[in-house]
Amino acid sequence: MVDVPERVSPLDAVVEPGVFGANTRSLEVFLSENLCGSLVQVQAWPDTVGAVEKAVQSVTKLGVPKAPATAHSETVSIMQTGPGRWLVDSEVEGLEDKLRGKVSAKNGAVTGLTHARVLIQIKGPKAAWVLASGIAIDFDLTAFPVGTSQISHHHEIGVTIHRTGEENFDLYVFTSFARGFWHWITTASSEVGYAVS
Amino acid sequence: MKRVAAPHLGTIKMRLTCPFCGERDHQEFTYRGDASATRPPMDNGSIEDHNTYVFDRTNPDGEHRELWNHTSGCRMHMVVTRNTTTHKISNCEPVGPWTKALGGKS
Amino acid sequence: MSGFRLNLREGLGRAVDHDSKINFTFDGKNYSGRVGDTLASALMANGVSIVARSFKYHRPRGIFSAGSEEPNALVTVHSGARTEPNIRATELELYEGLEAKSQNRWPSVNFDVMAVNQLPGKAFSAGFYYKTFMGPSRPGHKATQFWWFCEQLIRRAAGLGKGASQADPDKYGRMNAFCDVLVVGAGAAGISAAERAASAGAKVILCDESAVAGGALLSSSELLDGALAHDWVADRLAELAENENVTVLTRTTVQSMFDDNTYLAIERLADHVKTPGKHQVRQRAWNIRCKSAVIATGAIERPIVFAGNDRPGVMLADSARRYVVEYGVSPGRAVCVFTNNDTGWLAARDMAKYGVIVEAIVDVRKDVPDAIRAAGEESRAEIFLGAAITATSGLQTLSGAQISEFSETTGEVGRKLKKIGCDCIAVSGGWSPAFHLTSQQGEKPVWDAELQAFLPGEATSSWHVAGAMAGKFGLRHAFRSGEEAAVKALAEAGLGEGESDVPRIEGDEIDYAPAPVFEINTGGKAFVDLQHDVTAEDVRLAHREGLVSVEHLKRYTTLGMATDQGKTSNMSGLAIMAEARGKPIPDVGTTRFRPPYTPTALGAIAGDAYGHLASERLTPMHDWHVAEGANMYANGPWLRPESYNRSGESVEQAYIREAATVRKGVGLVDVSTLGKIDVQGPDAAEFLNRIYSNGFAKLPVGKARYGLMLREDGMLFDDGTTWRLDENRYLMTTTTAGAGQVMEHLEYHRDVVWPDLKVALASVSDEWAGVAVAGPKSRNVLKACVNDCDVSNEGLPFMGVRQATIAGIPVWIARLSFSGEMAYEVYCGAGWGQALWDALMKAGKRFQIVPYGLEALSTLRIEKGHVAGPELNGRTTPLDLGLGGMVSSKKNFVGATLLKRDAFHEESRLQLVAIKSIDGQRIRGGSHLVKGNKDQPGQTEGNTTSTCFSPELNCYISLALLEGGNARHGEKMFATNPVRNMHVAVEVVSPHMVDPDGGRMHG
Amino acid sequence: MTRYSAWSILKNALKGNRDWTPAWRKPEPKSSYDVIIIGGGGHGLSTAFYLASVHGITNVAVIEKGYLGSGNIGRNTTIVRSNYRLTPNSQFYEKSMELWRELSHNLNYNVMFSPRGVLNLAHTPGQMDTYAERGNQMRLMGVKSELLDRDQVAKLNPGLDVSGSARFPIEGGLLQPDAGNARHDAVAWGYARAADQLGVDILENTEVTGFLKEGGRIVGVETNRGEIRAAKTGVAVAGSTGRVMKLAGVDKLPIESTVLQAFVSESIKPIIPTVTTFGAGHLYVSQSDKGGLVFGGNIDYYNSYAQRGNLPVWEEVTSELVAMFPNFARLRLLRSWGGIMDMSMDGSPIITTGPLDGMYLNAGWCYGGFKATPASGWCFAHTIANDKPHALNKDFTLDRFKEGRMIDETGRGPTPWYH
Repeated sequence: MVDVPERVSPLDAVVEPGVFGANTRSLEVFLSENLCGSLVQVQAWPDTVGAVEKAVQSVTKLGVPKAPATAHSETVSIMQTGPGRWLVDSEVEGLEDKLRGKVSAKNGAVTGLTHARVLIQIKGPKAAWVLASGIAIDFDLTAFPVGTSQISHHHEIGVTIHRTGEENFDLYVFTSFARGFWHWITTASSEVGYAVS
Repeated sequence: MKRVAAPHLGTIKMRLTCPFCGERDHQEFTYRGDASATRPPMDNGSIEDHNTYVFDRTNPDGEHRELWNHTSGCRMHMVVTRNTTTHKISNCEPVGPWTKALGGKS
Repeated sequence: MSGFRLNLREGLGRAVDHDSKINFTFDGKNYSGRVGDTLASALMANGVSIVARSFKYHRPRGIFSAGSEEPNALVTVHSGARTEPNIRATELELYEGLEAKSQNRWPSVNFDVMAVNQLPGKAFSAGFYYKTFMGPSRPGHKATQFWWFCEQLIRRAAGLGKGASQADPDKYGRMNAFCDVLVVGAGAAGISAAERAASAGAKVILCDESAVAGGALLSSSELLDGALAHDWVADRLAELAENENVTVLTRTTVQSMFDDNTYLAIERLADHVKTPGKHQVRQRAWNIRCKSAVIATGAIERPIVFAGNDRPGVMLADSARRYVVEYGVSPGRAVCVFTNNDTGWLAARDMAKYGVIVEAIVDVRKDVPDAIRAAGEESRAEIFLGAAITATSGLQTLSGAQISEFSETTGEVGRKLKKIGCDCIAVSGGWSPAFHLTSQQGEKPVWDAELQAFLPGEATSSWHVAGAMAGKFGLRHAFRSGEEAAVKALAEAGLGEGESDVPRIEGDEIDYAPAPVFEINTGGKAFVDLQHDVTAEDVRLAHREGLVSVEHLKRYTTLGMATDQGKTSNMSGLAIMAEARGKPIPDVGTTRFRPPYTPTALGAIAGDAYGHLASERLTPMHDWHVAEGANMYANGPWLRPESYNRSGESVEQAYIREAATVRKGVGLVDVSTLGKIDVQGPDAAEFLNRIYSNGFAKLPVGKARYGLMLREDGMLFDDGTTWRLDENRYLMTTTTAGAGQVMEHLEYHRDVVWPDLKVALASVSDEWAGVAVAGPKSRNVLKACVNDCDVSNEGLPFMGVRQATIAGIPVWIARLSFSGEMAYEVYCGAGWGQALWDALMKAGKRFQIVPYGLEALSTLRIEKGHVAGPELNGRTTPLDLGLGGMVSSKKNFVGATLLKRDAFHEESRLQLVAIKSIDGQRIRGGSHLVKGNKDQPGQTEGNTTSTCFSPELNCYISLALLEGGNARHGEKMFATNPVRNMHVAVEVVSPHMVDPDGGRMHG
Repeated sequence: MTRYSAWSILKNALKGNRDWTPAWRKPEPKSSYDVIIIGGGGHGLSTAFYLASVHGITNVAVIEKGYLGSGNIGRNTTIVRSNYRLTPNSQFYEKSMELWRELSHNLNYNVMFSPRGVLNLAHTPGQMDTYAERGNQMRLMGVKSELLDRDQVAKLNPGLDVSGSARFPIEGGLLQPDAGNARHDAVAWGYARAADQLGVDILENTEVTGFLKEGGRIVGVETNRGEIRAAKTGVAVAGSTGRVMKLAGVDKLPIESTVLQAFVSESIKPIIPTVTTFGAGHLYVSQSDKGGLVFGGNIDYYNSYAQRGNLPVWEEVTSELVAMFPNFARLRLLRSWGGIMDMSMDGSPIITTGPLDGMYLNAGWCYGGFKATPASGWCFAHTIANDKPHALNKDFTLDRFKEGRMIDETGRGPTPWYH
């Protein structure tokens, strides 16, 4: 029995660690690419939200948040992405099967998206500035508080944004568009200078 | 003019209030036109009924109830009431299975 | 005019660094100016008086204003790829090494051959183009050709500067900004509004188009809290800038107002330096969304129209004053002020105060207030009341002015009073509020008879006007109206009232209301639009010819259509037309200002989209394809391998080899681009059964089915296979191009049409990588690498779907065939796509497996008569494509009812056939099917849709849509392609050309 | 009324241009006419002209709510072409081309028809085939067309980015060499002046407030200047079709009104010779005789009667324009404006008798109204004069949608905002 091979991200070939762009002495933007653990979408029916929330809770050991709030632990993030719909990012093994085991068709649907998104992290004093230069939502802390998530796009590229800190954002980007998005965010960051780790 | 893969650079820039995501630029939404056009039920519906559904438009000069889909957000459909002369939006309400659940939100 | 720099001292030349020096060139000549100069002030300081030529008559033009309203002083800056025409010298900040050139002249701005255009004089009147060049009285092409010939010459003479011929090397940026209160214009009103809003804790954005904010305060003679207004404003702005809730944007012009309080502003980050820094963007487009806005854009001084008023040296009075006070530059050796309001007098006083010689003040009014008379006396100028300038003299530039009696009541010119030698006429005809932004939204302005000006109309959305723009002239009114507007804005933003700290103001209280005099009509050549050479006579001519509505006036004479959009000329033109029609000005109306406020670089509007038009979509195996030398083909946003050319192979040779290999051996192709949608729920089966035209209710678990999707009007919309993974879970595949639209189609029907169905839809196009393995040896390849799944015909029958692992990778295998051969589609998580591809290549090695591209893929399906994008052109029904068998008559589905319409069942419709080349010639795409020979092809009866060379049939073939095609198999025709100079003899045949009974794929 | 010519210009110039007379009269409305045309835009005026000049019907009134030519005739990007794929369209628009070539002469008014060529860029081999299919259709209809390869395109338009590194590399293009553009306002004024000379009354600032009906038949209109009766009433109001037809009690039509924006840059010396369209999006650009780049793209998709659009279309068209011509990035947008498009369900027009007795409808012009102006008026005049359509407009019926006979060039189906 052969082991499951490593997942490969479309960014592996383009992400080069280093320091780039303007005034690189005082860096204000830091970019990194991480593979998400396993990423699963759970969808409840209008009359089964409670049951699904329980199921998700029992698997993730986290209270299920109401949008825009997110739930966040060492190993799990839960974001609500629509009515009765959640996106669960977790390092827990076999998350999809576990959830499918708990959520029957009677209660809802479970869809694996582990391979469908690439996770880009951006942080630093100018992180919000860079995002605002291409994404038309208000990144002011009062409008987009820490521990909440929003879905938007940069031109045609959809992105789910999880604000994990005042200056920290997790960006879930469609895999096939990941290089285009990376090209944009590095170009936008180069105006202020950025580091890639 | 035949169009190929028009880059999805947005539709328009009025601000719509998505019942789930809140106020966003229209660029995040897809327009689906006159909301008063409703499909005849599955169990009946003559050719005339379907023709009316597919081709007839009220195209009012003033209040217009129209369908939008938040395609770059939560992908919900909503009915927007908008004045076609002033572009003023007086209402955005969800449609679909979740209407009741979101009733308070819209 | 022969301007010069005055001896700079305290309070004089407030905008410039007194002991700096900057070198620049104009038309190749070296000059120097000071830090803080504009190109205009520097040229004036150097005594350059002719800086441009007018558009139509190429008459000499001098500097007319000191701001963005400038009609005359347009120059070209930079060279090569950065060449930028039509830049207003009055706004261009001077920098070391600036290169500026005059334009629209030959050989030089001082001697321009094209000035012969003036000679025909009145023949070149408004609209003359429409009345001639109709050509000889022979109809048809001849007439057209005559105009075409004339047009070439006219086009060369027209046009201002020359554009660059190489790509712009600079970058442009964008910023999405949100705030409570946007304040447009940082003059007295704007600053007081911004301070008031900030004091209430509002998030404020304050924009000003100039390099230094302050507006009129920068040159005003008033004292604020005992300080020079110029210094006071600097302190207040510094305070504002320190407030973290306030963003002050200078060099930022709010260009347009859009719906729902959305504004576009352009920030010029690097136009005041020679070139932008390495990573710097040249301009940034700010998309500002605010809860409310205060518009305080000030007012624009307008001239009085009089004979000879276009001579270089004639300029706006307040601008002349600003050149003196702000830049320490005298506009001339001897200045004559001509005015119909108090502004001109203050200009005279302030200029004289700093040593400018003011020869005369000419006011059309019989009488002026004492304070104003006093100001006149301070200027030591000769005063003429109830008088006007009726003519000017000078070779190219101004040398003198004729002053005559004038009656403001009758408009009649009386006896000549005096001829005065002067090289500058500073003229003031009153002020026009700059309500461009509100006008853009279609708000009709209202006429103010006292100010003789239009004011912005009622606000219909969340904006409020303040300062001169609202008709509130003078600092006191400006500050007060700024606060008032801010308070209204704060209320709309849901914030408290805040408080203001209004300065103590010492200085003139003057009346800005002018006498209602717009033109001194002496019959001489008097210009209304200085850039487009529209004269008062042209306006009267338009009236004579019945083009009397404001819009007709504008379009017929081109008044106000120049690069300044008539900022200083529209009012005069309107007034002259009103006079000609014998109607009050408001009855004649005003034209709507169109965005942007000032001309805006196209690159800046594109912003970050410049050079970033649309992202590419890449499959997980993209890098492998490129490394293998595949030439990539844009299929919507996706890049896909067209063919894998071996050395020396053409695309055609490559795809023929690839297709042939698949037919006799085995090949694999990347199908990751197919749309994939996860459909789940207790009602999923019912949902699919309503969406597809063929039955889906009874599809067993572990099976796939090919399905057709129709539009509600009965036309084919999309097709693909859908796999039933378990009782309530399906994987739907769509065409590559159709994926997005299909998803929206499904969501619409689920949410809006059948909200009672419990169905979950999720796009999983990016989740799954897909590889199709096709050919008689495909099963051997799978056998060699698939674990824990029986891929024998029994274990995995045609259309069967199974889970398995390949090289440790969990996969779904579906036995589907697009090629008509035995074939499988293998899907796995995208992150493993390349690993799966490698494993299949490895397992296929001993069966000489080859990768194949789009061309071969297409060839194989054409041979089979399988339809794809080109046949699903939005004008075909399933019946047209021979897929009637897939239209269920037992159920209702999307498109079922309208498909029943008679027109869709006529035998004469375009129907799917195939054609074979019978003379060995190549059939190329886009051919039409005709009966006639090359010279007389006759009518089109259809067209080819997908063409290729068939290795299997060893000839060129094509799918085609042919009128009544079903009944025409065997018919001989021609596939004609005149644009490619081809005419091929073909035979019409059944589209199922290879293995029609499908034995191969079932085997 | 003076005939326009170089001679008349000189003669008048010597007299200080004092003798020029109004280009058209401003008559008082008569109480009745043989034919009323509602809409003093290009199509309405050309209809009146051809009624009078071709069919001898001169007792005609053209009723215009605002100033003459205040609608789309004065708001478009002035492109004139007939490069269509579907036979009904290519026949009709080629008729228009024939009339364009003679127009200045026939109207004694220079409409500045400029056959500089219309070039559609193709960015993939597949798109080249699509254009070949259209080009061949044109050839078979007797219309000039040429399929150009990349080098020929580059030679025609030196500024174009023909590098393979472009996001949408240019593969080639389809050229209609004798298509081009014209001066939009001149078309309205020329038709107005010529129709007026033949006796047609042009009633500006006259708003239709209702229709006069007798036994279900339309017998005239009510206006803010009183009742005006007519045996036949034609409606040619483009973007206002919905508004006007509602006054006649027709509440639903296969038409939606939307905003199309147009843009013009500052004037520069000649930089592009042809009308050029981008094939990987939707953008068309040409340069006016005054030197401005005139361009436009998609409609603002939503229903609208406001003659102004919104920012995203600005971003879309400018980014496509600079992608096509990277040397345009520093050129500057001078003005933008909007017109109301009457988008039909298949992107093709409607020129028909009815839908009510005594009424005739001309609508559904989508983006294509300007180039159609002569043929539209010519066909509409024929339809009104003979109470039945001409062969050239027999397919442009109002019933075709429901009968399943759409004329759908783009194949996008009954979604008006996609045509």
